[in-house]
Amino acid sequence: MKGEDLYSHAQVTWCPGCGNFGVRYALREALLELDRDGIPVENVVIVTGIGQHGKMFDFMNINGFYGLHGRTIPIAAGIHIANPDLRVICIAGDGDCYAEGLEHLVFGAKRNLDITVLVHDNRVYGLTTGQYTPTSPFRFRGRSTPDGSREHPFNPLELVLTSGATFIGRGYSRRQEQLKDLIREAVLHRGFSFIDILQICVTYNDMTEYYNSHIYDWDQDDLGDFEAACRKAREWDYDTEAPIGLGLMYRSGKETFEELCPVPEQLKPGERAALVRKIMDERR
Amino acid sequence: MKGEDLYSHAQVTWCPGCGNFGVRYALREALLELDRDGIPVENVVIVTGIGQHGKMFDFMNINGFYGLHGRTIPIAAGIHIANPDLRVICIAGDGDCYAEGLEHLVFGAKRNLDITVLVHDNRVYGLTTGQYTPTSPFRFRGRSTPDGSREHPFNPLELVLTSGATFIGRGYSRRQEQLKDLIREAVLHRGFSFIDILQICVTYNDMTEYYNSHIYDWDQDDLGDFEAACRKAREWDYDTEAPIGLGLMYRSGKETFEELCPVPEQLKPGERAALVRKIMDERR
Amino acid sequence: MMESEVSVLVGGPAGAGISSAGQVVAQLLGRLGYRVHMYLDYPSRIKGGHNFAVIRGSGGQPGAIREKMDFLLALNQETVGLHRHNLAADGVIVYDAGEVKNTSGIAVAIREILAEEDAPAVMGNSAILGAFARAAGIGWNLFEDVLRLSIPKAVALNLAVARRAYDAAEEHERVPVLDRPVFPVFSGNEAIGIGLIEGELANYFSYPMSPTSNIMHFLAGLQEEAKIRVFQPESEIAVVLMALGCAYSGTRAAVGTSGGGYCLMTEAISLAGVAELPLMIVLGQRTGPSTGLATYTAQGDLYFALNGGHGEFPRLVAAPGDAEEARAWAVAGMDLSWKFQVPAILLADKVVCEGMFSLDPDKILKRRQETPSAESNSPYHRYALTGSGISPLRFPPVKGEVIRVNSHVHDTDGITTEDPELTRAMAEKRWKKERILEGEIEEMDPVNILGARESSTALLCWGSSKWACHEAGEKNGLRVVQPVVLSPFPEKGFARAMDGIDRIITVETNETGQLSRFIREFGYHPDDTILKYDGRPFTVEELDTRVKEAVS
Amino acid sequence: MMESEVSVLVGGPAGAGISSAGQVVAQLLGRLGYRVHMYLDYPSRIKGGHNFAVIRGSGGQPGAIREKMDFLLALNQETVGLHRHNLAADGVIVYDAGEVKNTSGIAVAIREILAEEDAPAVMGNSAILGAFARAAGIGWNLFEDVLRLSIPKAVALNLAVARRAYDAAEEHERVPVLDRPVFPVFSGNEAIGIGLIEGELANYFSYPMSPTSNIMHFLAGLQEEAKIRVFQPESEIAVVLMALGCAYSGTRAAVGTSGGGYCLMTEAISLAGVAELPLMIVLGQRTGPSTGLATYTAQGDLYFALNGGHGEFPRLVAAPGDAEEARAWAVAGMDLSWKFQVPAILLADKVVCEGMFSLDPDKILKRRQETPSAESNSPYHRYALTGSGISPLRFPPVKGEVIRVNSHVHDTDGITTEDPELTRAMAEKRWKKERILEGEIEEMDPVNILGARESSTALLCWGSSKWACHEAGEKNGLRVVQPVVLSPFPEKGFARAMDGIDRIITVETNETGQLSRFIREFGYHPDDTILKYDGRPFTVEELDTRVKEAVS
Ligand SMILES: Cc1ncc(C[n+]2csc(CCOP(=O)(O)OP(=O)(O)O)c2C)c(N)n1
Ligand SMILES: Cc1ncc(C[n+]2csc(CCOP(=O)(O)OP(=O)(O)O)c2C)c(N)n1
Ligand code: SF4
Ligand code: SF4
Ligand SMILES: [Mg+2]
Ligand SMILES: [Mg+2]
Repeated sequence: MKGEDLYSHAQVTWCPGCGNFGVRYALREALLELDRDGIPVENVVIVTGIGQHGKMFDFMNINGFYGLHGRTIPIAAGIHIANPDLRVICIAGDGDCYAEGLEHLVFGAKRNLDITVLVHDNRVYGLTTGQYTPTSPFRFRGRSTPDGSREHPFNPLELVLTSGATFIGRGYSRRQEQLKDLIREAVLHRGFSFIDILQICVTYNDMTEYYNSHIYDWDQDDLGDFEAACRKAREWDYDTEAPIGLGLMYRSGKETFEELCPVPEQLKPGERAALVRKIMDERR
Repeated sequence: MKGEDLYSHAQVTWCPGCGNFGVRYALREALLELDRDGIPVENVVIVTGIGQHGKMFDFMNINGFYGLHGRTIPIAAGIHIANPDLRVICIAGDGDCYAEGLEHLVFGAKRNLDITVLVHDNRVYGLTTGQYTPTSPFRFRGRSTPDGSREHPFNPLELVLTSGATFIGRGYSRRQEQLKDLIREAVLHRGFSFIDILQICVTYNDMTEYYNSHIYDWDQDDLGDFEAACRKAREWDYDTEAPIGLGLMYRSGKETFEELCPVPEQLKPGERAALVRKIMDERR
Repeated sequence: MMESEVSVLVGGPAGAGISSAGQVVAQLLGRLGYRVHMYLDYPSRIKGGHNFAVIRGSGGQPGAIREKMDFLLALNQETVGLHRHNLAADGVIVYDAGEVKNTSGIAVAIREILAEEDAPAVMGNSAILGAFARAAGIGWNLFEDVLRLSIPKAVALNLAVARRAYDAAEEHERVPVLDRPVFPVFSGNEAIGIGLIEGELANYFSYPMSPTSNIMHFLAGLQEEAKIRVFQPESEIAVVLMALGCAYSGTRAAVGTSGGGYCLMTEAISLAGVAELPLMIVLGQRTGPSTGLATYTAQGDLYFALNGGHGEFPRLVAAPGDAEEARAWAVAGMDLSWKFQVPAILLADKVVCEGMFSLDPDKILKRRQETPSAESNSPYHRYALTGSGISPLRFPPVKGEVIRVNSHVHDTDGITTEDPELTRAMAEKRWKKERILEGEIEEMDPVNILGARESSTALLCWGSSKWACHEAGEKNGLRVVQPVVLSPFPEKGFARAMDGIDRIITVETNETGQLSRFIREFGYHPDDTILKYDGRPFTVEELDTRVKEAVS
Repeated sequence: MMESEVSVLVGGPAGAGISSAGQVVAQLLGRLGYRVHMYLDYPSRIKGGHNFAVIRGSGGQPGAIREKMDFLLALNQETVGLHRHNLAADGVIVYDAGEVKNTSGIAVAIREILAEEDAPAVMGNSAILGAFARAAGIGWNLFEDVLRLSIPKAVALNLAVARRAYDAAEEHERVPVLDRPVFPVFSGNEAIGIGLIEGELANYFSYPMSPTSNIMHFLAGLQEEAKIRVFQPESEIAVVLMALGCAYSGTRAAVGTSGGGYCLMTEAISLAGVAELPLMIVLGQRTGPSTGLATYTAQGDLYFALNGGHGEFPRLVAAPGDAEEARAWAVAGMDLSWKFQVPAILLADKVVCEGMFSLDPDKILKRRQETPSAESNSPYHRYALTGSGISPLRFPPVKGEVIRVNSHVHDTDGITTEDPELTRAMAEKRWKKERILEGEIEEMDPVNILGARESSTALLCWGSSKWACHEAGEKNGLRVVQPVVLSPFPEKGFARAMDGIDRIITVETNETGQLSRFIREFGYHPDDTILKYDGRPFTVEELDTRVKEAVS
């Protein structure tokens, strides 16, 4: 398989320079590596939200469910519960996953669902033309907040860590090699894998310079240490000036939801009829 | 004002022995004290969810909004944004506030809305006859999980702490004096006040003995210390055996949402007409 | 006692097992050859207050209750106070002597019996049942048999309690045995659960809500045996989207809720519509708007069931009038939803869901399985524009194929488009499916004709008003027409059922006469509307009176 | 150029300011005395691709576009490729010489002009506008005036760019000045925002969604001046519940959304219904189902607007056909929703919301203020059973009174009840309000009569199809009837408007003919249905053809 095979023929409609190009590239490369490593691409399903991130559905040439704004995770849960052989990747947005559908993120982590969630965190509603999101900095001037927003952002890494996620990382759309590795590892991880991707939105929230001058790579020595993960997560609160760590932040082992709820082999028609007969007979 | 005045004439329909009686008593006593301290009871509004907790609406004789399952917080936000002189108390359930409407809890905390949230955390869906909730222990046997639930609970205190709440405590329906103090302080606190109330459900999840043998009072020396709060919050994870701290856990000062969005005095009819005329004239 | 008719009311506080007691009575009457219906009336509380169950056995199928009781089983004073006027002239009150004062009838010394057997208070209902069995002349062996099946825990102790009461009571009037095959008795919720299993359910998702929570409870208890999974997620939004995820993966799922939860599902119903994903929703109506009366009934959501979700797309809406129909249309809903890749709504209400009914185990519609499409499958086009509008379904993983479903307007591969021609073509594809679905529906007896078939006046009803109408129809010589399927509306079947009708009276438990308005779309103009909107179903007598007023 | 008619198309990639350019053209034509309509067509992307705006000026009110353009302003090759066939015989193409090849007309050397002025690429639209102004014979002063008002940033540079292009271009055909009062030009969204302010809005809540996001943006920019607050919460669920919280506190709020967000609001609409809380929702329809075509139009949610939310309760639904009506009914919706304590839905669509229209600033309905109830207020009963069904509204804090609103069935004090009599009484109270509301509506000209009034054939339409129908009606001698209010349906006004009609043709941009089905409820049976469901509105010519086919 070649990289090109993983891109669809659909015309790409992101703005020139949009960070989503980088994410797409990283995703494609990760899928290629996974394919080589024995996870064939037809076993992968992406579930996308509604937003610029969601267009990944059209631009990739892999199985996909283009869902609703904010609802990638329950859809992915359903797909994976029904067929745990599939590798399900949510392509979510920050408006999508941190505002409209935040509850599902917490519950996905809580259950340790064996899926991967990539949040294209451009810290703005891109497709609806630039309103503030839960990760926009305080006083963000967008179309709904011309005088600056009145909310401090929350910290998604801290939130999913608290909620029980077992694989947590942060990527950057301009660090595609690292992002590719993160995605590959996330898909391979058994349990809830979460990557907040600092994705550049050149049109509404171009943080390139800021990120370039603040990022560094987390050391990877203490990945299983919850306290260390807390510290890493809190170093930058998405609001005030601080170094921005990139890479894998936390990884731990825990029984997954799917392991706790194994798929039973379905009854055969005859067995089903016999069961119904039995239920009926017990009531007369 | 007498305590009795704060109870309505409606017949109380909780089960005998239900922890909600204790919560009701504590709420009443807190309101009496607040009234004495200059917060008249007509300035208080309770917003209730749907569940056994929600019946507080009928059983109290104070202003109330009996809302929807899971949605106390946005209703309370609207009430308070419109009239910040009111003291708004959400009477929520664990199913209500931690499952159906979890996102609002996180956003209430994030915005530091100046409201109080009391969660009647009986760790079961009471009114719908005993299903597991997000705080039910792992393997809880309820009507939807006769073989035990497949989810570990999350820890609500940790979650709201991470989300930005500025007043966090834990009460117990059998510790009414302490609970009363917590509620009073919560109402007085400027910012998002959250109390998880371990409320006994005698019918579906009677944890009385367990709680009685595990509770202790948190020391109150380091209330502003975030790290200490984290430690306290994590001591007991609602799942595994551990001491259960009670009382105020964390308190800090932060600008509230209402302070950031002050209520403008409304235009007078003439001013409004003049504004519209101006807008019209600018377009021709 | 009327011929082939017996009515029993059991009343007591919440928590005293009134529902179980009622079920035992229902089961008993069932074993005596009666067709049975039970209506359960309870407020939204767990303990105390006043609950009551009315069980009616009849030679014909009863699906509504009568007002006069042959037996009044009273575990509290309220039962007598509130229902004494419901006692038939030759009826009898069987009561807890310790709780009920100033009454005559058969007193049961429950407190003493429990003390003697060292049994807990909740077994009081076994005592009253024992006394009832004796009063009704039911043999101990049959009674013991039924009690054993119905009461899973502490059987011996319950039996001992019941036996004491049985022995202490006297026979009042023997309930005659009917010489008819014994049908099992199920609640509508159980019948729906059975139907879903027959419809190849793999996953059931639900968030608790009256009156459908018991579907979840029933199926949860069957998980092992039926090889299904039951899961209760964080909200109805998650519920319905998990079901759609399963559909994409190729396994059947269903969900259950009531109006408030359905509101939260509408966005996903619309998604199922455009993405052409199968989806099975059981919508149990209760008294609205909003939280309304959480444990009472209504038929207030017909239009919402038909129109919930934005945009336009075909859907199946079937409104069963009893447990038998609920089971049948649960199966059909699963099958048709998969075959046509459309959302299906089983529109029930509290009376159907939580009421109990005898059902004929063999009364089941012919299965409507997916017919494998003859059209070529490779290269695969998820939204291939076929002659029928139905595109072949495949599920990941398929080597070499990409399987896409999309909430946007899309091309045949599922890729988003904004092209006007494709927009139109895809819309027309979806309505093509509907025409074919309607054709299949027409073959499935989607409109019931009951009552006095020869009449030229029709009582028109839907859902749970079915049997009350049937009886009023028989009594007053009126034809009863009950469309079971509301969407796609079986115009042909309905026209046949309405053949020769020159006067239409609609009967609904709602405020605005929704069916009455709805059928105007098809050119039928009701002359009268009989509505009830206090949360309670029509009793046989009440409807009879209202019908007489209307036709007079 | 036809008499008193001019059509202009501006096309270019997303991000090039096509919408602003269109607005300048619209403003210009407005200043020349034309009544103006602009339709904006753009895919769901931020940069690149192809956007176009069609601006039509006319002596009468245009609310639909024509197919033939007098001026085609092309910033990209697609504009010419896709729209060349739209050029009128005597029309002219004004184009960016650097982008557009192989065409004739007025070439504008945009690249060179921008380079000379050292202006950024986005100012290309000022250049093309300058050239257009010259080509249309519009004086520089007027043009400068309009440009200044429309382009808030870098005015001098934009003017310099425009001036160069203006000077370099030649006049093609002078657009005649009409001797009529100049009306301001607004988008429907802006007009709604104005109406909400006039309706005493204090808080506007919204979660972004096409086509209503611009109401939020418009109001956000006016927060200071209008003394309102605009807030964007976490979801539509939070949006609508915050609005209900405000209502309880006694201040007016409104929300805006589209179908997907409306789905999430339905549970709260039902709550508003039973709790009798005022609620104002702007529902801007777009092509569904589900995400559908996010930036295109449809009239697919009439039934959903009428029936969203479980249970039954009165609501106001008004569907304006242009900005003037949108403003008027935004005010009326606010007032009536407060007076009657019911949810109000302003049902618009993309064409009304994002389209631009001239409006008469003085055309506004008589205010329908709350009339203070004569009935006694103390002790206060939130749900007092008054003769009108309307209970007096009070808001906390009130010393000595307890103010309760409740999603359950409740007594007059708002305390939960399960009593059947009260259940019935409260339902009847709500419908009483509706009858009075309907009476008020009947006085508010709720049904428009347009086209050829004397005809006995009616073109029946609603919402954004209004003006296309009007033109088709005038041309083909047909009466046009447009109910603006759909709920409570103004039966009397509609009957008057339909007086003498013997043939009905409905015109809607949806798949199933929702209005056509809906009016059957009231005994009107359309003979023909003209539907369009490709996301685009009817053009004047298209509808004319379809109408001719139908009547022939
Ligand atoms: C229920 C619902 N509400 C609102 C929308 C409108 N909507 C589409 S995209 C979007 C914002 C997307 O922002 P984000 O998730 O951050 O994605 P981005 O475009 O930035 O990638 C919104 C609000 C919708 N499609 N559905
Ligand atoms: C949208 C919606 N879904 C479901 C319900 C049904 N419901 C009523 S109460 C309840 C559970 C209440 O549990 P909890 O919030 O823990 O309250 P408790 O009864 O334990 O106090 C549910 C699910 C509802 N009213 N609305
Ligand atoms: S608006 Fe931002 S996120 Fe969207 S395509 Fe453009 S650069 Fe990317
Ligand atoms: S069920 Fe539990 S929570 Fe509900 S009233 Fe009874 S004891 Fe209280
Ligand atoms: Mg974003
Ligand atoms: Mg609970």
